[in-house]
Amino acid sequence: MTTETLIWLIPLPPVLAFFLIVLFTNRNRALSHSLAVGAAFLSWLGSMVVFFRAVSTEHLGEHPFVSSIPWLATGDTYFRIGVQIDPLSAATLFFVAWTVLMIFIYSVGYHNYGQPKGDHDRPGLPPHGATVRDAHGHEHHVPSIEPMYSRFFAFIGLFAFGMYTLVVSDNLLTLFVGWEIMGLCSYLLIGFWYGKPSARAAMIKAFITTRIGDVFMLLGIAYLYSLTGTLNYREIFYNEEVLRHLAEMPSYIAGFSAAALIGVLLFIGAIGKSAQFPLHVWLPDAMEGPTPVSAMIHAATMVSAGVYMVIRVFPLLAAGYEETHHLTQPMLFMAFIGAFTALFAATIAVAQNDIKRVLAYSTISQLGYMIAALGIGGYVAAAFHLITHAFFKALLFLGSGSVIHGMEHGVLHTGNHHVDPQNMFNMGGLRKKMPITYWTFLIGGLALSGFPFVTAGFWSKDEILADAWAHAPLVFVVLALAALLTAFYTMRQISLTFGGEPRTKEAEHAVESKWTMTLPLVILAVFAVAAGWVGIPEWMTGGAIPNWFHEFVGGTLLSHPEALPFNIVPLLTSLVVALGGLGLGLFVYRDIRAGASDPMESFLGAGLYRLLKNKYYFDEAYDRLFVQPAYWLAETFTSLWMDRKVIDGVLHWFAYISGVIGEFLRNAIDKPIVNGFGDWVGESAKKLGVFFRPIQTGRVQQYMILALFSIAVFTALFYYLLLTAR
Amino acid sequence: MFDPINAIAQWLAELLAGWGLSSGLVNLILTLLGVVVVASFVLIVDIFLVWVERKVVARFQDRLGPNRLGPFGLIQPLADIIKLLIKEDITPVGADKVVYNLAPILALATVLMLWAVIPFAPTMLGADLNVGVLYIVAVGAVGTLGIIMAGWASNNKYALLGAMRTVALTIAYEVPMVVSLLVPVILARSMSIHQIVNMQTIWYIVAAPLAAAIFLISAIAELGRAPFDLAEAESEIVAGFHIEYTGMKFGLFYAGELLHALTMGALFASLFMGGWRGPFVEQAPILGVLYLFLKAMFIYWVIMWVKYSLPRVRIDHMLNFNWKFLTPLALAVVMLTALADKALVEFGVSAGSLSYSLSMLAVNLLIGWITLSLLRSYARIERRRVAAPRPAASPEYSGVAKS
Amino acid sequence: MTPLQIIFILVAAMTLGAGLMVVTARNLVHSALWLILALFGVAIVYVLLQAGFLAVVQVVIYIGAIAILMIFAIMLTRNIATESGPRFSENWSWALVIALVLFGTLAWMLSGWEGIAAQAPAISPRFDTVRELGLALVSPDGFVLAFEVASVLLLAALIGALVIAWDRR
Amino acid sequence: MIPLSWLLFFAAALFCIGLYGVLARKNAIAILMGIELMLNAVNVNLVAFWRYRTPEIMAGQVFAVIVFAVAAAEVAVGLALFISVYRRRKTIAADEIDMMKW
Repeated sequence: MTTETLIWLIPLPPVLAFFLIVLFTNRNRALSHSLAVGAAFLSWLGSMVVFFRAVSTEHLGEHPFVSSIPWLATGDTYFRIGVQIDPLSAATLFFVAWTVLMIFIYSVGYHNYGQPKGDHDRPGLPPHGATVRDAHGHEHHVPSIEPMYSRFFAFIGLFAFGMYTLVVSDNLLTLFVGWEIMGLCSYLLIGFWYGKPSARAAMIKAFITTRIGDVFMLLGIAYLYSLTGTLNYREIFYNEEVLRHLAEMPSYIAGFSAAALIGVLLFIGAIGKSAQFPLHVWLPDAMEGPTPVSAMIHAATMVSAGVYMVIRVFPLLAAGYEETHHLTQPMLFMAFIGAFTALFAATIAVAQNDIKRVLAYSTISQLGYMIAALGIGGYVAAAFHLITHAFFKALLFLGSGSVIHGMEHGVLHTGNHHVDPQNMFNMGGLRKKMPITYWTFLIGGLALSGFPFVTAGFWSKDEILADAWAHAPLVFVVLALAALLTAFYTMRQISLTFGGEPRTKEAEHAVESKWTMTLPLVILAVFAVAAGWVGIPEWMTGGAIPNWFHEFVGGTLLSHPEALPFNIVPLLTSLVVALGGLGLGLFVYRDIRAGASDPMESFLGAGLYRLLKNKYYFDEAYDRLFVQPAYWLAETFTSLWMDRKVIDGVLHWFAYISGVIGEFLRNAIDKPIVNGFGDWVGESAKKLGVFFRPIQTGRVQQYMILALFSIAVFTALFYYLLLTAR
Repeated sequence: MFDPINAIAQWLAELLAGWGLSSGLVNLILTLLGVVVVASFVLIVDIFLVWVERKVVARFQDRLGPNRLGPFGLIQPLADIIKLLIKEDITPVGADKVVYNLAPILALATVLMLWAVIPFAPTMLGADLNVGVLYIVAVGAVGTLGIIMAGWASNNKYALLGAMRTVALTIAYEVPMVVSLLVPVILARSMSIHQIVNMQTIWYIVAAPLAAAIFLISAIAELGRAPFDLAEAESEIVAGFHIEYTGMKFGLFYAGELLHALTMGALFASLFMGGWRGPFVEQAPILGVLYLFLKAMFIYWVIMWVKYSLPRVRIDHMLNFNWKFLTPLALAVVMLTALADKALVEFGVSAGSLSYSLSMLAVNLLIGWITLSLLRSYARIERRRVAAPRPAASPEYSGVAKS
Repeated sequence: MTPLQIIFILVAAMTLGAGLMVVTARNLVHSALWLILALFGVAIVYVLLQAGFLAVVQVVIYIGAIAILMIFAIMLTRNIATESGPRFSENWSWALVIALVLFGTLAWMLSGWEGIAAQAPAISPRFDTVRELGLALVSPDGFVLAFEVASVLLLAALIGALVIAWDRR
Repeated sequence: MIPLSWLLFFAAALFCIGLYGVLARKNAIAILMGIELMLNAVNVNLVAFWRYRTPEIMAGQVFAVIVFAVAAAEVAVGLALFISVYRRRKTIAADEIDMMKW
C-alpha cells in the first residue's frame, strides 16, 4: 500500500470502533474493548509504518507525503481536505500513536475489567466496589467494574480519531475539525461520571473555556482564508511570497501586520486548548474525569494539539523574524504568556495536595515552557519538549492513576470511605507496596524535573533554556525559576506519595495494579528516558553524533534553523535547578508523619500558602468578573427591564389595537359572507351524500362488480364513438 | 475407464436401435428404465435402512436390537413389511377418501423425486437441472403438502394439530434452508448440483462450515425428526399426522421418512462433502456411487445421533430459534460469503483454491466467534432478567412518584 | 400436432379444470388442493415455455408457501372450511356475466390482433436464461429498482402481517 | 411448437375463471385463491410474450418474478387480515363483513 493511502487510513479504525461499539457491541464488554484496543493497535501499526518510511526518506521537509482531494465547493473554489506527513507531523504521529495505544491498554485495567459488578453501582458514578464471598464464606470488598465500560471505549475511540485526524491533516480546516472533535470528546469524557455534580461543572467549564479560544481561532482561520484563499500548510507556511505578503500587509488593528493578527488569533485558540495563562482554569478541574482521560487530554493528545498547532503556524508567527532578528509581536506575546504561565502554574503546583492536580498544574507550566520556547524562536526545542513531555507526562498521569487505584483498593479494604485516595498526605511508603508504579513514576518524575544527562526531560528543557539564553535573558531567568519549582514539587510529590512510612491504614493496604496497567507504565518509562537521546546536541558528543532530531524536524521549516553554539550558562543552570530542586524537595518532604501539616505552610506563611492553594483565587475572580455579571445581565437587565417593561408594553399595545380591528372584521365580513358560503357548501354536500347513500352496501364484491360493469359500459361507449368517428 | 452402467446403457441403446425403434423412443425407454432402476435401488436401500435404524437406536439405547432373523437380524425388515402388508387397511369414517389415499403416495413420491437431481457418479446423473438447488426446495415443499393432506384428511384433531405444526415448521425452516443453500451456489457459481459437485476439489464444508451446519439443522427440521419431531410428537399428539394410517399406507409414510433422511444425507454429501468424489473415481466411476452412499450414510448416522440424543423442543422455542437466530445468522453468512468471495477474487485468489477455502474458513470462524459472544451477552442479560426480583407495587414500578 | 402441443393441451385442460374446481368446490380445502393442481399446471406451462427457473420458483413460492399458507389459514378458521350453505354470494350471476363478457371481449380482441401468429424465435443453447435473469434483476441498467421496490414491499408485508395478526389479548 | 394464440386464450380463460371466483365466492380465502389464479394468468401472458417476442430481453421473466413477490406479499397480508377478522367476527364470509356501509 502506498504511504499516502496508509496515511488516509490511519484515523479510520478508531472511528469505526466507535460506531461499532455504539451501535452493536455495547452490551458486550469483551467485544467492545477488543474492538477499541484492536483499532488503536491498527492505527499504531499504520503510524509506525508511516513514521519509519518518513524517517527513511531523504529531505522529507522538502518533499513530504501529501495527498488531498476537493471536499466542499465554495462557489468556484474548493475546500480541499488532505493528509500530509512532514517531519513535524511524523514525530507527533510517533508519540501520539504510542501514548494512545498505551492509554487504551491501560484503560482496560483501570476500569477493572474482569471484576464483578458493583453492589450499588449505577451508570454515571464511579464504581463503588463489590462484595464477593470466597470459598470459606469470608466477604471481601473488591473493586467493581465500571458500569459504562463500553461507552468509555467508544468515547476514547472517537477521541483518538480526532487526534489522528488533526495530526495527519494537511490544512488548518481538517486540523480544526479534529480539534473540535477532541473538544467534544473531552467534554464527554471529563463528565464521564456525570453523576458527580463536580464532574458536570468541570465538563461545562472545560467546554466553554476552550470554546472561547476556539472562536478566536476560527476568526483567525477565516481571516487567513480570506487573505490567501487556501488553508493548506505547504501553500502558506512553506512559501516565502505568501508569508512576506502577509507580513507586510497591514491588518485592521494598527501596528499589527496581517500575519501578526492571524498569528495572535490562532495562538489564542492554542491558549484555550493548551490551558495557557488566562484560560488555564479548566484543566485542573478536568481531573474529575477517569485517569486515562486525564492522561489522554492533558498529556498525550489534546493539550499537545494546541502546541502542535502553534508549532505548525510558527512560520506565520515568525514572519519577518528571519530578516530583522527582532522578535515579532506575536512572538513577544507568546514569550510573555508562556513564561508567565510556566512560572505561575509551577507556583500553584507547589501547594497542591491532590496528586492529579499537581500533575495538571505541572502540565500547564510545561506547556508554558513550549509556548515560551516558540516565543523566542526555539522551534525545534519546542517540538522536542512537546514530544518528550508527552511521554513522561502520560507516564506520570497513568502512574498516578495506578497509585489512586491502589489507594482505592486500600479504601475498599478498610471500608473507610472518608479517606480521599487522591490526597498525597494520605499516602506514603507506597514504594514497597507498588514497586513497578514507584520506579516508573520516579523515572517520569525525574524526566519531568530534568534530571541531568539521562532523562528525556533534561535534553529538551536544556535546549529550551539554551535558546532562551541566546535570545531573551529575561525569559531565561523566569524559565530557570520555573524549572527549579518544577523539580521541587515533583520531588515533593514523589516523596509524599512513595517515601517515608504509610500515613494511613489505606496506604498500608494498597496493592500493585494489574499488568494491563503496569505494562503501559513500563513501556512509557522506556520512552521517557530514551526519547531524549534523539536530540542530544552536537557539543555534547563533540560532534560525533549529529543532533538527529534537530536535523529532522528542522527540515519542516523553509529556512533550516541553525543549531546553537555551545554555551556553559544554560547547561549549568539546568543542572543546578534540576538537582537543587530535587534535593530541596527530598530534604523538605523526606518523611512527613501522619497528620503533619505541609511544611510549605510554615515556610511561605499562611496567607501566601492559602493564596497558592486556592490557585490565586482565579475561579472566584472569574466568577465575579464574568459569571455574576452574565447572570445579572440575563436576570435583572434583560429579563426584568427590557423584556417586562419595554417590549411587553409595546406588545400589549399592539395586541389591543389588533383586537379592535379583529372584532370589526368578524362582525362585518366573516359572519355573514364567509360562514354563509361555507354552510351552504356543507349542506349541499350532505344532500348529495344522502342521495348517493344506498350504493354503499359495504360489500367488496358488489363494489367490484359495479366498478367492472361501469368500466365495461364506458369501454363499449368509447369504442362506439371511435367507430362512429371514423 | 471402467464404467459398467453407461456401457450397459450403450449396449441397450444399440440393441433397441437394432430393433428399428426411433431414437426418440429409445431415449424414452432408456429414461424410464433409468427411473425404474434408481427408484427400486433406493427403495431396496430403504428396506435396509429400517434395519440400520433399529440397530443404531438399539446401540444408542444400549440394547442389541433385532438379532434373531438371519445374520444380525438382517431379515427383520422383510418380516416388518409382511406384517404391514397383512394388516387391516382402515379408512376412518368421515375421512376425505381421495385426499386420504393420496397423501402417503405423495409423501413417498416426493422423496423419490429428489433423487432425480443427485449425481451418483461423474458419468451417472439423472437430470442436470440448471436450477437443481431450487428443485430440491420445491420438491421438499410438495412433500410437506403430503403431510398436511394426511393430517387434514384423516379427520382427527391430533392429526390436524400435527399437520398445522408441520406447516409452521416447514414454512419457517425453509427460509434458512434456502439461504444456506445459496452459499454453495455462490462458491460454485452455479445452481446445478452436478456443477457444484464438480467444483468441489476441496469440500465446501471447509469453505462454508456455518452454511453446512445451518443446512443440516433446517434439513432435520424439514424431516420432522427429533428434536423437531413435533408433527408426530407421540407424547403430545398421539402420533401426529399419520395417527389414522394403518397397513401399507403407514408403511409408505414410514419408508418415506427414512428415505427422506437418507436423501437429505445424500444432498448434504453432494453439496458440502464432495458428492461422489474420492480416490480412483476417475478410473472407475462406479466407485462414485459407493462414496456417495458412504457419505450419505454418515450424515444419516449423524441425523440419527441427534435424534436419539436430544429431547424434543417446544414449538415456540423452535420458532424463536429459527426466526431470531438461524435466519439472521444464515443471512449474515450468505452476505459475508458473497463479500469475501468478491474481495478474494479481486485480490486474485482463484475460487476453489486452497487459500480461497482457508480464507473463507477464517471468515466463517470470525462470524462464529462474534455470534457466540453476542449469544453469551444475550444469555447474561436473559439470566439477569429472569433472576431479577419484580416487586409487585413498589413505587418505581407502579409509576407513583417517590416522595 | 407435435407431442409438445399434445402435452400443452392436456396440461391446459387440467389447469382450467382445476381452476374451475377451485372456484366451485364446496369444500375449501378441496379448492385449495385444486388450486395447487392448477398452479402446478401453470408451472408445467412455464417449462414448456423454456422458463425452467420460473417453473421451479412457481412451485417453491406458490405451492411451497402460498397454497400451504392458505391451507393453514383455512385450518385456523376451520368451522367454515366445510360449511354447508351457499358457497356463492347472492350476486354470483352478475359475476358470471362479467366474467363471460370479459372473456368474450378478450377473445375478440385477440383474434383481431395480427401479432397473434408470432413464431417463437429459437433460444441458442449458450444463452443461459437463469444467468441472464439474474443479471437483469441486479444490473443498474436492468431492473434493479423494481427488484429493490419488490424487496421493500416484501419487508413491509412481513411487518404488516405481523402487526395485523398480532393477538393483543 | 405451441401457437402463441393457444397460450393467450389459455391465460384469458384462467383469468376469467379467477375473476369469477373473486366476484362470486363467499369465503374470503376463496376470493384470495381467485386472485392467485388471475395473477398466474397474467404471469403466463408475461412469460409467453417474453418467449415469443423478445427472448433476449429478460423483461417478461423479471416482471413475472416481481409478480411472484407481489403475490406472496398480498397473500401474507390478506391471510393476516382474515385471521384477525375471524378473531373478532367469527366469520370470514365476504358479504358478512360489511361494517363500512352507511
